[in-house]
Amino acid sequence: MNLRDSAERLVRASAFERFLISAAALLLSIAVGFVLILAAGRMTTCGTAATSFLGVGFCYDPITVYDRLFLGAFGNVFADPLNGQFATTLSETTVLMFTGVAVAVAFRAGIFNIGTQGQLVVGALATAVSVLAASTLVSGLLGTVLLVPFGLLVGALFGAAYGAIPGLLKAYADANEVITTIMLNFVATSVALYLVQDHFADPESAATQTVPLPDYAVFPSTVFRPRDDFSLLAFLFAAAVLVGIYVFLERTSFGYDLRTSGIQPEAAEYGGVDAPRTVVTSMALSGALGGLGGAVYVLMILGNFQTGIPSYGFDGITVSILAGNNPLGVGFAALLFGVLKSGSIVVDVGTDVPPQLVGVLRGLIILFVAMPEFFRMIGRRVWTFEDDPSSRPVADGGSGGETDE
Amino acid sequence: MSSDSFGDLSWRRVVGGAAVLGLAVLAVAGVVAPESDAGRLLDILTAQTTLAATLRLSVPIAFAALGGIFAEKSGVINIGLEGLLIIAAFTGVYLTDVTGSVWMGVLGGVVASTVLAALFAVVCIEFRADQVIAGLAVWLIALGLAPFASQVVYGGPNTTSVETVGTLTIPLLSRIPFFGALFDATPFVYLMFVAVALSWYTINRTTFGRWVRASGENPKALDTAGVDVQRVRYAAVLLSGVLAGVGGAALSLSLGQFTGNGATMVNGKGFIAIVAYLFGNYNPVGALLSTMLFAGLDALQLTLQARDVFAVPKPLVRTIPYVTVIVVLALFGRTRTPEAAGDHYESGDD
Amino acid sequence: MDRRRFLKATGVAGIAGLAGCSGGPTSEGDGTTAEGTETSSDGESTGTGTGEESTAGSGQTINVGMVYATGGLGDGSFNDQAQQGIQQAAKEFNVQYDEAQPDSVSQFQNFQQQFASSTSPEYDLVSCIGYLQADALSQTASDYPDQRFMIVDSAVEADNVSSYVFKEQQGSFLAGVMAGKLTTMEFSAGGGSTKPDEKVVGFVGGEEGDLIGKFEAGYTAGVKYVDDSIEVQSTYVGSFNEPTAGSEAAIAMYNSGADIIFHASGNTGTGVFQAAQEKGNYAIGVDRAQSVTKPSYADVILGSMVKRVDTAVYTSVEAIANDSFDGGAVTTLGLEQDGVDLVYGDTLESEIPSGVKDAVSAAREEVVGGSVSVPTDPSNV
Amino acid sequence: MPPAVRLDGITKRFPGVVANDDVDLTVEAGTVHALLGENGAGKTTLMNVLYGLYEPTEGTVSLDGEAREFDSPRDAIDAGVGMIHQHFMLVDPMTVAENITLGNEPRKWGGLAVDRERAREEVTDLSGRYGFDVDPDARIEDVSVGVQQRVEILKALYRGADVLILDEPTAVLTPQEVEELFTVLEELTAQGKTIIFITHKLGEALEAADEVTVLRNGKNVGSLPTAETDREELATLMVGREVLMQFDKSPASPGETVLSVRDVGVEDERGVDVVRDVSFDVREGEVFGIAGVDGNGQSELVEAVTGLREQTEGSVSFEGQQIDDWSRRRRIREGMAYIPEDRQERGLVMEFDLVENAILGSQHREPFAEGGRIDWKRSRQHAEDVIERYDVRPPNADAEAHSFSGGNQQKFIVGREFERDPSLVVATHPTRGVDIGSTEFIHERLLDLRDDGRGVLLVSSKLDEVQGLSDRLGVMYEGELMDVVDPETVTEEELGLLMAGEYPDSYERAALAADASADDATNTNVAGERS
Repeated sequence: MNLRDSAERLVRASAFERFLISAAALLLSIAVGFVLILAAGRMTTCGTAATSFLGVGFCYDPITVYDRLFLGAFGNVFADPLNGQFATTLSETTVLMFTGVAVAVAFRAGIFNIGTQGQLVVGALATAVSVLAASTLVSGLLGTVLLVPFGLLVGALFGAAYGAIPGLLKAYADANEVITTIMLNFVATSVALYLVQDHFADPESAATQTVPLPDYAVFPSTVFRPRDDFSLLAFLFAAAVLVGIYVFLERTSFGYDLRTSGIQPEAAEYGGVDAPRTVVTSMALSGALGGLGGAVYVLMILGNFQTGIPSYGFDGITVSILAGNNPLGVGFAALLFGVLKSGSIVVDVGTDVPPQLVGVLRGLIILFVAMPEFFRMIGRRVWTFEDDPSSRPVADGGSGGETDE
Repeated sequence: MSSDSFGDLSWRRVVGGAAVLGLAVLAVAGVVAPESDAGRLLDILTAQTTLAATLRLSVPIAFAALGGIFAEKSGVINIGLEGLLIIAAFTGVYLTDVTGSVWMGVLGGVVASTVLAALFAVVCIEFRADQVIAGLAVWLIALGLAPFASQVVYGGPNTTSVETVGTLTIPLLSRIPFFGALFDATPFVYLMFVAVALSWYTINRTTFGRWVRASGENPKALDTAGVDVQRVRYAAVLLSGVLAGVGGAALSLSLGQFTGNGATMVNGKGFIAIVAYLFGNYNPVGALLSTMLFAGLDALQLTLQARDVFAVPKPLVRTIPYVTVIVVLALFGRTRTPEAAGDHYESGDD
Repeated sequence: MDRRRFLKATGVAGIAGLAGCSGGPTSEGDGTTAEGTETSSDGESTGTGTGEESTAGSGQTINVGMVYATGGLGDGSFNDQAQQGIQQAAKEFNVQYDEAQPDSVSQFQNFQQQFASSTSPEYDLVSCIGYLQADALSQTASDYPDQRFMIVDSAVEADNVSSYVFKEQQGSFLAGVMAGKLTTMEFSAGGGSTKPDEKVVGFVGGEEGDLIGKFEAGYTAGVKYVDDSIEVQSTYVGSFNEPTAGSEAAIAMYNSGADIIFHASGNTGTGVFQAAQEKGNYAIGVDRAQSVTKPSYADVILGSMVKRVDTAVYTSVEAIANDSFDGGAVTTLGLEQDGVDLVYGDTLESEIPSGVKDAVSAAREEVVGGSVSVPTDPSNV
Repeated sequence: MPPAVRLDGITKRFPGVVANDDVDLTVEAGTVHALLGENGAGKTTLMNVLYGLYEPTEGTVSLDGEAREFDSPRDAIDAGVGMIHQHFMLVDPMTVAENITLGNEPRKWGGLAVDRERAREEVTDLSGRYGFDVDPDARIEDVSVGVQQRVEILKALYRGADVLILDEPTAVLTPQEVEELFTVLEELTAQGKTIIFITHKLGEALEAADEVTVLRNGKNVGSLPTAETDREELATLMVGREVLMQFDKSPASPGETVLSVRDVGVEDERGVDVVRDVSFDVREGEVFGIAGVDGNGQSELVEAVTGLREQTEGSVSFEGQQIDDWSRRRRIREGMAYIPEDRQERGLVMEFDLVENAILGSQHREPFAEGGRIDWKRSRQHAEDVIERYDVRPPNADAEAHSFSGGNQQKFIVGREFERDPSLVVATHPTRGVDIGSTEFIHERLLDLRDDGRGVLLVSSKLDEVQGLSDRLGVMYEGELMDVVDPETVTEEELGLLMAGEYPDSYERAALAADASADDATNTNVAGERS
């Protein structure tokens, strides 16, 4: 067996190929970003060049930018594994794990849920309000033990309910979920604003927000410092949810139904899957995960609900795409985007390159991930793979009882 | 499909009828009691200024929707319209700033949007990318790139103010009650009507339009008829870039500024455009009408707030357009998407 | 004016452990306005507890970290006004500043910490612009007791935070008085005119909230103070960054009889000016003297309710320079302190009848004197 | 005169497959030439080469004695070659005239606009010239399959085709429509056109063609004038051995009624009645066949029985229970196996491997699932059992379904469904696209099940198959069950007429009449329950 054979077999293994493509997409977008930074560095003016290539001076130094972006997100992790920037990275990752897997579940069921943002907002608000109300009943350690799971449950329930709406509309009224979820995002934001302002406002604050939750009612900041708004517990919970969803999809009957209706609805129907009900339940599950993301955002990062929730829901779409909608892959993709989000702050502070660059990188990564054929082509150029007849569907006619139908 | 039984349809008709009836009741009540909420609402609904606002708000959405129609009719779902609007909105202002000419700005916006659409086309057609994901990528790239460029050039996500395009008023005609708004508007509004008419004509009466339709319905039929499907699709996607480019430039140049914070000044208009053309069943005229329905509701909610009609909290009034879209979609949700939309096609595929 | 931001020393490693890894020439950019100031790679701290750790820098450079409100620079009002303050300070003192533009609430804390924990340079002051930063800051301030902060628009109770709050309602009250007076008379100047037969004025807000509520409340009270029968229309666009919607909201009001609109909506206000120009009516700016900062609309901007965020920023930097940082204090800036005020439009000032100006002055006296108490909640007007 | 078409040494290789191997073919102008061969013999590939869709790996194409190289169908069209594919290349929402002129639209206004008037006139002229009767303004989606085929022919003629290739043109037609088609072909050759038609039906080749070329495994195994050959010779050439469809069938011993269909009506997606008032019974130990031209409501009827489509009228009983409100899942659970018409859309999840596909339909049932958890070990075991017993090749349970050939996919589905221990098997076109060996195997298994006392409902458009296997045979036309006949005694002509919706002269609806009395009794019952 020669090297080419083994390389070829590795590339054919789909999970591995998926990983290779994602990695290649990341590298390629970094390369494009590199050029972009240099170009931007020529468009702006500065006293002295930050870097120069081939005798041309540039105002921005891409190497510094990437250094800040990727390493900055980890802080000085070896000297101080609990440093604040690393905590921020992980806390962003935690929320993205929820929104990413929320989108992934819907995707796997063949539904394009763009409404995770709205579901997250609804879950977050419901969590903040209900935990606040319940926090008068218990306190102390018992309060934490009871209130945090309660808050998560409420967030999940409300998210599920809000996710079920477009599910119902799709299943029983044939309404395109892309449209309804986009609309429902706007509605969620506006209604949350109204509710907070008119009914749940914190009278002490000028911000449109609810009264802060007592310390015992939020995620305890296990191991990490309280000020960093990160809880290892929440992170572990998120990881457990990812594994749970993976097991659910791969090992359970309903997971089988969901996946089947996602890739081949006709076959699912044939196999006894109730298509409309699967649509509704999948959307409810996706919404519940989005709602959980909102609950974690409230219970770990913010400590209350405030209007102007960051776009975790939309980021979830990109996370899920990068992960190939695989719940376990979502973990890694969430970490990458967590690094990008946290790193962009370091870039903003530590360099003069506009942090929106990270947004461009994100778009490029998704663009490249969307075109696996491009990388396969390059791969074929590099290895000049021979086509392996056994692994290819027969094109037309020929052996094996196939017909030209 | 088993979920769509006959019962659903008749239920839809009943609710749809009820909505029409409700409007009729409102009209009667409005006429009988002009000082009531109903009366004031009717007053606002029939005001020339409401139509004028509707038209202005329609421009970017309608252009993007026209672009979306061409792309999707040809079989390429272009969910990146939002991104095309964003990039055109920024470039429009930037080039106006640099050249001092608004029309150069419009041209610049169109070019930028078309270049981005070309990238999208190559990725989808050449490299068989998933169209929806690639479209999202186009949106994300523009969402990052425009504010990035603004930061580099203007030091902030918002650009400076530049010259704007004024209104063109047609004497006399502009005095017609209500419809006068059609003759007292910016050049973009007129351009919008021209574009809608031309698009309709192109799709339904020209050879190119036929090829576009065939390419989205049955690309193989077109291929076997000897027309290069990929070229038709390239042309259609580029055209969607041109049209969305006009829309984006019109958006920022009616105002003279590009604002790039958060969702940028485009703020979902590209997605609304998708809603509009789906609603309008891929018909340019239908798309314009549904755009105007949405824009009209948007204009209405602003006026309702100011005039304090119905004592509903303001954030809730703002949801009117969105809720309406959901309700209408639920009632008349069925749209017939082109058979091959979203599918990659390569000649010789069997 | 050169709006571009400039490179600082690339040797600066904001993050521990990464120093010296950049490959570019050891060039050092310089601050926009701190002419000739060579930036050293080490910040100088004055009188903080960490002083002994910092090496003796070259001169008394004051390092300031600016954390702007979401909305970012170029908003033509709030953030730009804050930036004007730091630029002013940089002109007069040896100041080096860095700017950060968060785009969501959850980022504030991180940005504050970034500046607070930075050792090279060590920031002498972290300026937090906007009330949304208050919660984050109360946390950050207690985590970094040696770091000095200032916050605009909210009071944070901590010894190392100097808070600046404004009585926006007072300035808005004057704007209301001017609008109320003008809408009832025949007035024509610059690019617009009033409709004397219609007693309607308007208010356009950005996103609903207590802060913008203060503008609306003061403005409405001012209008009603002139004539209780004047109708005040009010619309919230729902965003500080939707000029198109701002324009439509304003046009709707002008069409229904309003002739003067006061906006408190950041960038959305650009649309209001645009509408005023188009409809031949007037607008009142906010936060900055917008007839100056947006000169293309000067012919319809009657005046602006300025909020001296720049003063707040400048004063706090000045305090650092003079070693008189007033930690724990809450500075309230109202009409009396010139923290808010109504400034007339550049172009239109001379045209505004003296009767109106007198009424505004009189109202100003009454507010300062306390005989008029301006409400802060629009539902209490 | 040089031959109209001449193919010399055409070889076409696909990765791993040689579809055409050194094929020569000569077709004289003004003749009808049949290209005969089994499914997968390479007929379509060869014609796609002639039509410019494929570039030959080796070999040359000449028209009228002139060598040609086609890069695309456009080149072939320009050279006067037209092809009518098995799946029509028509744009459904467009009109007849729009489809015919697609790609060659008459233009006006400097080429900007389509001259729709002229297009319509030209199409009317053209269809008149060849005696076709088509409405240029009808939408394709609204006209019958026969008309669609004529539109395809017109499309080719419109583009100046002198050589017409028809790919299995009779597959979707009634016997009467087939006759009409052959008349059309005669008319065309009389006017100087050259026709090549692809078929695997010996009779048609002999009836309609002047000359026959037989392909086997991609090779030309003989070109013969039809006057000088006969069925036996052609059949031997085709399969390499003599095969006649023969069924080694013991007499049926029917037992209890398993499935009872009463007055069933079904609508399609557009709300059109596609099945009307259909009643029949399937008993234990018998094969009840339904014959008919594709698209006469058989698919919808079967979908209603298996729970994939709601019926709008009537009722269905299974093992004595009325099952109208049973879900698809429940029907599977209670012992209804179903070999669907379209294996790649319904029968298998193409991206799943066979282990996952083995439990499609059983994913909620023991022993494969317990408490909502799937037991993948058992599923694998099951997949491997099916692969072994039904000779699925290659025997790799971990390969994804799409990597198997059609025949092997079908064998896997058949195996999975048969192994459910069903009391009723519903099989639609169970051997469509399957090679001879597998077809025989599937037929045997179906009969085994019958002999084992299961009921079989068999739908097939292959007349020999459905006639040979069935114990009773229903014929459907336009959504109605024309009659139930005895497959042993009914003549081919009678069947043909029934399939075309006509009753033969002096025909007695004996079989149906016999059933009718029983039907009436049940009908009253059902009606009574409903009221």
